[in-house]
Amino acid sequence: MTNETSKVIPIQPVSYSRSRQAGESQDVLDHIIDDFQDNPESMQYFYDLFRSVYCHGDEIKHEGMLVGTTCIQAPEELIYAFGATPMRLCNGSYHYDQKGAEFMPSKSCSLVKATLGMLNSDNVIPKIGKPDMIVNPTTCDQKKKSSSMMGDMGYKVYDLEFPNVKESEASRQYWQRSVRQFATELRQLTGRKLTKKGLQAAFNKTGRAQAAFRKLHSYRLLSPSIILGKDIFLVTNAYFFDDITRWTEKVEALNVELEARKQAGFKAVQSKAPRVLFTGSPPIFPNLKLPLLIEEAGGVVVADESCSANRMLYDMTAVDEWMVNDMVDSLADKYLKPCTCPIFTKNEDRKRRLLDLVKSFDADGVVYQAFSGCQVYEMEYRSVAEAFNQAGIPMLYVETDYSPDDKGQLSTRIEAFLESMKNRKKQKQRALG
Amino acid sequence: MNYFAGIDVGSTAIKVAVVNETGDIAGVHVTASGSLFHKNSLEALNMLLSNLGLKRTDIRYLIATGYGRKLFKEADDSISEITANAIGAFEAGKAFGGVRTIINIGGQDSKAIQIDDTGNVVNFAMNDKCAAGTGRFLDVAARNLDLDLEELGEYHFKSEVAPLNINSTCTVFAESEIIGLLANGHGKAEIIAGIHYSIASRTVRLAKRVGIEDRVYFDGGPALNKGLVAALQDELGRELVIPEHPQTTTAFGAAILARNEFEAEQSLVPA
Amino acid sequence: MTNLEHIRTAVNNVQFNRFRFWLQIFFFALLVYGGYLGIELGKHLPTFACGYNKELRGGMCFLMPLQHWMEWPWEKLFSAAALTILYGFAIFFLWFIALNRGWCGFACPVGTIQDWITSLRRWTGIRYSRYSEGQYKGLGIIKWVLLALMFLIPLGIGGGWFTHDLKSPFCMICPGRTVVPLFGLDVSQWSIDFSSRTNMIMTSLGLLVTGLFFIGAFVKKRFFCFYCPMGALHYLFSKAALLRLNKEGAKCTRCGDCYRVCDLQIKEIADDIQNKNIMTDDCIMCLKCVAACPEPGALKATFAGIPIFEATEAGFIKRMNKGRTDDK
Amino acid sequence: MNRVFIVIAALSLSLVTSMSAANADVLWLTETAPPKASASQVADHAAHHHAMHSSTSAVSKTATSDSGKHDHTGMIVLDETPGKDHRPSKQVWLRRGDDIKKSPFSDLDGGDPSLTLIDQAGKKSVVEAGQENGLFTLKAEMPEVGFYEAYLEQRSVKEGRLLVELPKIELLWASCQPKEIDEEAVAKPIVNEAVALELVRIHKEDEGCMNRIVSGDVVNFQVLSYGKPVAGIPVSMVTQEGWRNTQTSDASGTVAFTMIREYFPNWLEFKKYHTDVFLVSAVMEKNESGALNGQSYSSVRYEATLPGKYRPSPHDYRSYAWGLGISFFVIVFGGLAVYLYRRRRLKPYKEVRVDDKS
Repeated sequence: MTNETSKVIPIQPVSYSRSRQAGESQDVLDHIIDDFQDNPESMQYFYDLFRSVYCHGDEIKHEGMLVGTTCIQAPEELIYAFGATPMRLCNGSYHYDQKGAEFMPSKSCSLVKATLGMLNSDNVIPKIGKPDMIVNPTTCDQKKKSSSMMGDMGYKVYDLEFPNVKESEASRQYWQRSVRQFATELRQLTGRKLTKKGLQAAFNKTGRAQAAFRKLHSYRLLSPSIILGKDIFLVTNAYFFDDITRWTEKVEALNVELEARKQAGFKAVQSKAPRVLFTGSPPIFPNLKLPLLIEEAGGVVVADESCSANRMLYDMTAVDEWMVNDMVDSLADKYLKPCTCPIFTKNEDRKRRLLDLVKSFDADGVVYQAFSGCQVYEMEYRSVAEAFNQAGIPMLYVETDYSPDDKGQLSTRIEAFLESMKNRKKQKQRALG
Repeated sequence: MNYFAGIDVGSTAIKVAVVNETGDIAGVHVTASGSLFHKNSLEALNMLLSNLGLKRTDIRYLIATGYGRKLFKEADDSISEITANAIGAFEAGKAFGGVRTIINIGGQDSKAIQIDDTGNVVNFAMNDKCAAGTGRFLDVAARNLDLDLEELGEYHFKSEVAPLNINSTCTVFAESEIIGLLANGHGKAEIIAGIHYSIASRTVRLAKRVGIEDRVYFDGGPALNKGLVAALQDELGRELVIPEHPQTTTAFGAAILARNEFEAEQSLVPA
Repeated sequence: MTNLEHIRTAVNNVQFNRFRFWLQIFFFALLVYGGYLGIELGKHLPTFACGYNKELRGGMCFLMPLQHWMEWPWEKLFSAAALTILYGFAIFFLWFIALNRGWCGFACPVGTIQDWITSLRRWTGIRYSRYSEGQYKGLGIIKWVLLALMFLIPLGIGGGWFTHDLKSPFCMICPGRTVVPLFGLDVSQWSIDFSSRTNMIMTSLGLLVTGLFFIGAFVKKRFFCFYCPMGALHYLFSKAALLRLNKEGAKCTRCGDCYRVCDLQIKEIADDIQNKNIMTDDCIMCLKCVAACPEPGALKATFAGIPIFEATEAGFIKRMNKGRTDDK
Repeated sequence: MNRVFIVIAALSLSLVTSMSAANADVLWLTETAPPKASASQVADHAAHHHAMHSSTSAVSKTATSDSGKHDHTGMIVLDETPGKDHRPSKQVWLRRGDDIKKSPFSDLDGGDPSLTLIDQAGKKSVVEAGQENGLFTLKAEMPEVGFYEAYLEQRSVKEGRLLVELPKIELLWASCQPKEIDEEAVAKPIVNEAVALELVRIHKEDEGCMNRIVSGDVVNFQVLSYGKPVAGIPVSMVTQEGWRNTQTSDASGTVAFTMIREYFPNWLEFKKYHTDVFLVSAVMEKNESGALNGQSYSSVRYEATLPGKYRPSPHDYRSYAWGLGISFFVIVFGGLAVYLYRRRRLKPYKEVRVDDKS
């Protein structure tokens, strides 16, 4: 029996560029590029990169095996040393966030949900291919639990055991052992040996990238700012998937341009623009909602303390003896000791780092983003707020997620916050003058 | 004579305030937002001007605030309603011996603001996305109880028994909870009192986040609701300061700011 | 930029390990071969310029006269003759406050020899050892015990309780006695003295320690410094010294880079963010930590309050090859 | 090896003692105090002078500070700067007879004594002798570090022969403080050109203040008359244990003796600071005539003496084989232990154990 009106409708492939996530990225990118004046010319590479990867779904080439990382705690130097390429899987797409909700409770962290959603979709963006292995450092609960989910999706997942206390010597050694174990795992995966030469080359790669980042970081010390925070976030987000050497070269080019800007006395913002320190859950493209709102409202993000920028690239490794053994241990130390991730039991370091950043970057206030469901940031809010309160630094705590529907409300809050900072500044000047 | 205006384009109502050179209120006007709030805003402004017998050119500086502030291009400048509210409350509070803490319940949001002794915002908190504890909540409740919004205040005091507990924090769920309570034979008065206490306790929690100092200035449309005021005062355990036109404090603040900005600009022009 | 700033930048960007290597050679030549050139810095040096190195030495380790004085009969020790000791201490102190424990990190011949042994190990590609936290705490007491014995045994000799064969007890077990004279081609310390039980035991102990010294220094950086009673003695006076190691806790990220390179495994250098004066009893003031600190101004060496060597980002990047572009 | 050499040397030398010119009655100076009589002073002196060695040798309790600047025993001796509180001086006594163990302490014979003290710089001073318990004694003040020579000259006429007794002693004030030692001056012998016969020990080139003579050493003496070397003078040596040897000075006036080993204690009783005394004497006869105090003589006999001290050879108690052996053993087995420990130590930290007791 066939009914004339009933028929099977075959799946109609939609080209990626017409998909929802492409649209989402397109919107944000247009916003980043077109709604601001005087974007640095060297940023064009990054704009084009994101357009190509997120809007057109172009493939990214990589060398050797692909090792996905779900956290900055995975030592990428080791991955490079084995001739593989690391790629950070943390995702900022609202589209994937919604997709990932089928794995995680809806109240859980958008970032983890989006990452799962991305990994589970047929059309993984950024398109880098299927990772040969995913390294999942056991940091926060949600990342921990996503391990088996990723495994169920058919990925080879390696749980890199990460301690939750960093003060003790025992945890330091535990972590060193974890990292050594990881090296063994990578050896099995790649079938290559960890050599002094290879590791040193990897150190040079990341070291140079870090040096370039630090240079970029130092230009943000200038007041008035010569570069906006949204561009910095875009640059550091590109580090997730871009070829490291090319990325470094482009950042170095950007640094050259910034030096010229500095010499010319260029201003990217009004000289009275409130300087904001950004902290908390990481802004990951295309979810640059909050930094963009701040800068649209006339503020400027001058520094950040988040794992998508500063925390990822700032701390550098020191090695005393350039031998595999010492280099691996140093590496382990670098990924544990300076880390200010809120997953640790105590986090005096984060508070101190924040206060120091406010001081050295002459920030007028702090915006603290916590993804709803990102419990560790939510829980740490009180103590951080108290520290800032004592230091007389205003802080705005924003609990949000990837959905764009609270933009209106957020913009009111951010504007009010910026206005209060401006007033404060005026008052201070009056008191001084 | 120079006049200055502030317009607060809110989600439920548009408020306009005009002040003279000395910062005294010349007049206020409140109208519903409706769907065409740009048009309505202009109408509200013009209405007030004609009531006051002023021309559009008499308004030397106009500042917009509220959700629609950016879309109201006729304004000279815009400012967030939090700052405007703080300024307005600070100015209005002078008559009451000064205030440091402001609670504002609006149509869609509720805010608590702490200001310093010069009127600057020190700290503020806003409800998150959800509309629980806002004017909208009262709106929905009034509709469910077949009452006018204005009647809620009177009913509050008619209750003979203790206010009922309204547990739901979500407006939508609260609606069904109210229906359930009515079905169980509870009186409207105690339900209304319960609603007021529910909103009051949420608001107090918000206010505690910013810190409560001595007197609390309470504004926004729901401040006209005497029952809510009583509940809030009960929960706070503090003196409340309620201005004459609680709805227009924010617009008034914008107008004051307009006056200040104008003067600041004038002082920059060489004589 | 002023000239001073130029100099400061140059100093802060120095390839520190290389600089230190040459400075150590200079001091080694001065203290171990200085006698050739007629250099005589006296017998109050706060470093192991070993007296057993005969005529070659350019000065003498203070521990030698110190133990000798302590051996004086008590009636003499507690008489006006003790002014000699006070005078000696004063000279020692003056030498010491100039460099603080920089004497250990830069001047000490025994320290330098250990660094050379470490280089040898590094050249062979053998990894170094570290103490566990428990071992570190336990063994850290040894230097204080040695310091106490170094005073008590000679006092006991002076008091008539111990045989005179026990004289200069620390010198007898100090690897400096056996190792430093080797650089003057003098192997005479490498023998066992069978003339009495005490002598036999002490000389055997001395060579035992020498053996341990070589193994220890091979696998552990600055092995002996951890047990050195001279270091303990230094620490007692370090607060008065001119050369200081300072830390600005607020700038520290506790990244542990300094702990990483510390030859003596001093954890406080990375973890302590309260104290400005960060020197511990184990610190040899080699200033490697300052060279390995990426945070500008977090660690600095000051002389009489004037910063002379400071941690800088640029210096770190240069020293740690961070800006290298020659990979592939 | 060394011991064999010493024995052979001793044997060969004892064969040529025929022309012994030794006089059993020689007069010599010593730093050894007479036994009982002045014991208290000796003790006082020793304490004052700071006891340097635990040497219980009956011969020398007064330290001679000759244990070497950096002697090879690992003992470093640092003497203080001579100062007000610690005035260095040495006391010297006179003995007669060549049996070092038994010869009696004596006083001056009356004769015609003269006492001279010469310091390292050659400064001569005439000193007055003293007496203690009826015995001759001399307290020599030694303000500067270095060698001092004390000369006694005593003349008497017996049976028409003038006997000129010329005992001499070398005193040393030593210090380890390098700046205070003038090494060249130390190596240079002190010569008294005013005496008719003198025995001078030739210092070693690297002698310094802290060197000392040990068994097996070859010790050189020079026979001088008025500062000029004299050949053909018989010189004899007597050691503490009574070993004797006589040699005749050569053209440059020198004689050489190899110190024999005489100290053979059990191991545990061995004292490396055991000090023995030797006595060297030379006799020169001349046909000169004259008169002394009214007594005429037709010939003159000069008798010069010089005592010295020596100690056991370090080779008797030092072993390089053992020293190197121990350090080698430690390095090899310690290294192995470290290697094995590091290889087996896969657990990076100690397990925490909890049991009923804790």
